[in-house]
Amino acid sequence: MAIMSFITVSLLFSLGLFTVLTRRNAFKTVIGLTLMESAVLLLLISWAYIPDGWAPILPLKGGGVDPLLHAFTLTAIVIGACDLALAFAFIMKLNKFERTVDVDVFRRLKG
Amino acid sequence: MIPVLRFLGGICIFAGVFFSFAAVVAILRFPDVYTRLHGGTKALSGGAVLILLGALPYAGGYPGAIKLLLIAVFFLISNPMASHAIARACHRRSLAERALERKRGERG
Amino acid sequence: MSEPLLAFFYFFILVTAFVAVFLEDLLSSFIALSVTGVLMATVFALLRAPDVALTQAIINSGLVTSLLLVAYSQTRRTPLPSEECPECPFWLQWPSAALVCTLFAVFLFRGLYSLACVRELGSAPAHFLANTLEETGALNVVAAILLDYRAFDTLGETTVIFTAVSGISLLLAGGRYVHSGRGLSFVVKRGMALLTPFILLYAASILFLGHLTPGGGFQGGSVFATVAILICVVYGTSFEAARISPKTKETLESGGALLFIVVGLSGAAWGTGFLANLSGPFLPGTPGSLFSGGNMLLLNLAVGLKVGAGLSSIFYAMIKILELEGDSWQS
Amino acid sequence: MILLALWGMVISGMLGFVRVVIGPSAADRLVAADALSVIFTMVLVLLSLYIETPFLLDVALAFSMLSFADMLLMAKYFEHGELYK
Repeated sequence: MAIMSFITVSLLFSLGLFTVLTRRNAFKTVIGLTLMESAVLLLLISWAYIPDGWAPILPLKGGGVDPLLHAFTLTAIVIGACDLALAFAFIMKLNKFERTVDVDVFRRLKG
Repeated sequence: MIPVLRFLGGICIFAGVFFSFAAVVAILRFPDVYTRLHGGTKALSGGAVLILLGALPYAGGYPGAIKLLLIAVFFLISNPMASHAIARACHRRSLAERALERKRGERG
Repeated sequence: MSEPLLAFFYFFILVTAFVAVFLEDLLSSFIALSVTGVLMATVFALLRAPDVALTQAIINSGLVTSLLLVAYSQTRRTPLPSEECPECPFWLQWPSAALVCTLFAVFLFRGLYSLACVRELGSAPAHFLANTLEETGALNVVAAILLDYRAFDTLGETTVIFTAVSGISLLLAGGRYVHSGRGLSFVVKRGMALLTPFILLYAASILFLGHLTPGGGFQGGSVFATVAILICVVYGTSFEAARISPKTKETLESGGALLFIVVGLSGAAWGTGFLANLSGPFLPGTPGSLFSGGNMLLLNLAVGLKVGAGLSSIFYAMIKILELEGDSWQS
Repeated sequence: MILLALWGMVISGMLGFVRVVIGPSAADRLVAADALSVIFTMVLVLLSLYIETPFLLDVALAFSMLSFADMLLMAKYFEHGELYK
């Protein structure tokens, strides 16, 4: 089971990386970032799973899974949503000047 | 009593799964947007409510059963609204696009 | 635990992610991306993480879609010129990127593979699972970790949300609101009037029962923000601005932060430390009832106010018109 | 038995996703997304019965509400071309 999760995580992360590297549309870049974030969340949660564990809500009917990683993941999801909103605000602001969402045009940011 | 209820619930669940599968086949096979919407939403609403009713004996106690009933009632109100909004949006959009095309044809 | 089911879900996640990346039409890739998010939530549920599954489902299908659609409809997309770049040969474009990504995936998998072992609980999670009920009085261990053991982290997280809200307001300042009451059709308006109280009640139950069942401040606050967005979409902006003014949102957000700080300082005033719970002035209550878990109820309320007001004011800042002219039928 | 029903719903979801991929117009994809939201709510419900965790019904309820919100947002975008009117 762990091997399966690791394969999925590595494929999903590199798919997001490929998107960020090659797509010229800024929205596609954001989609790639989201995929990379999902891969990390999936890694944390699949690492927290213990075979035959129960959800960490008392009273437990047996052994439980790791609640600490669940707390970390929860924080990461909310901060990821804020990240996403900030990325969209940047895209909208840049789009106001350049009239496009092509990342190749956003060259003026280069120092 | 409980085994009989569970048997009936199982029948309901499988009927619901059958209806959902039929709805998906309708979405795949029907020729245009409105027929797809027709096939998809109605059969799927029925299938969802059947599954929720069939899941009642398996829910294990009344808090779960109440939540299942809440989901069913919510579906019965919200799903027709969503499909109405989608159908109306498709209709308005196609009208606007047709008008745009006609204007373009007049101009050039 | 059904391994074939999990394998199928993983396969489905990869397929939807692939489609979201390689589909040309952006609206369709948004739909595919939201399907990916739902599948992630399902996998989290299958891996026994109901809290995380709830958060992922709420954030993914309520907020991310609305922000995506607003940003997408607010941008002007002149078609991308696809001319060949002279100083950048063909093999340096997607083939080399694919090579780099394949190598990256291989090495990432190799590194993760060396981690694979028989998992056991560490000492800290085992302590949390065994002693949460005596030490905090809450039933939901994840909420107890977020709001009692690591409450300082949660304060930092609300600060991050506050920073994002102020950054977005700063970036998009100077626009103009369009006041309009057009909205959707009559059927949807009446139906929303029927459904909104139930959704709000459910959001409140997520928020206030966060220490007993999955949920808590973030999830409840996100549902509140989604309801505000939905009211704005269904009834038009002028209705939303009249009922829930931006001033009210600001007040609510500051009130949430203030409540958090006051609860924290009350522990300090008691003499046991910032954000002290049961060792401070708070009572454990009977486990399983609403008033249990010490200050967790108050902290959930504070975080919920902060997140709900913050996320809905993000949406309110993003729907401002940045440029006045232009047609809306670009796609 | 629940597992069999779960497999049926998941395979229905996969088939519905085919329409999202091949749908000639955006309207077809919208219809398929509407169907998929119902199907995944049912998957969550059946999953909560299968792994005997009643808290997952909360997730299903929240997801049914928010996917309804999603559909209204998409319909509004599709009808008017923007969300802010």
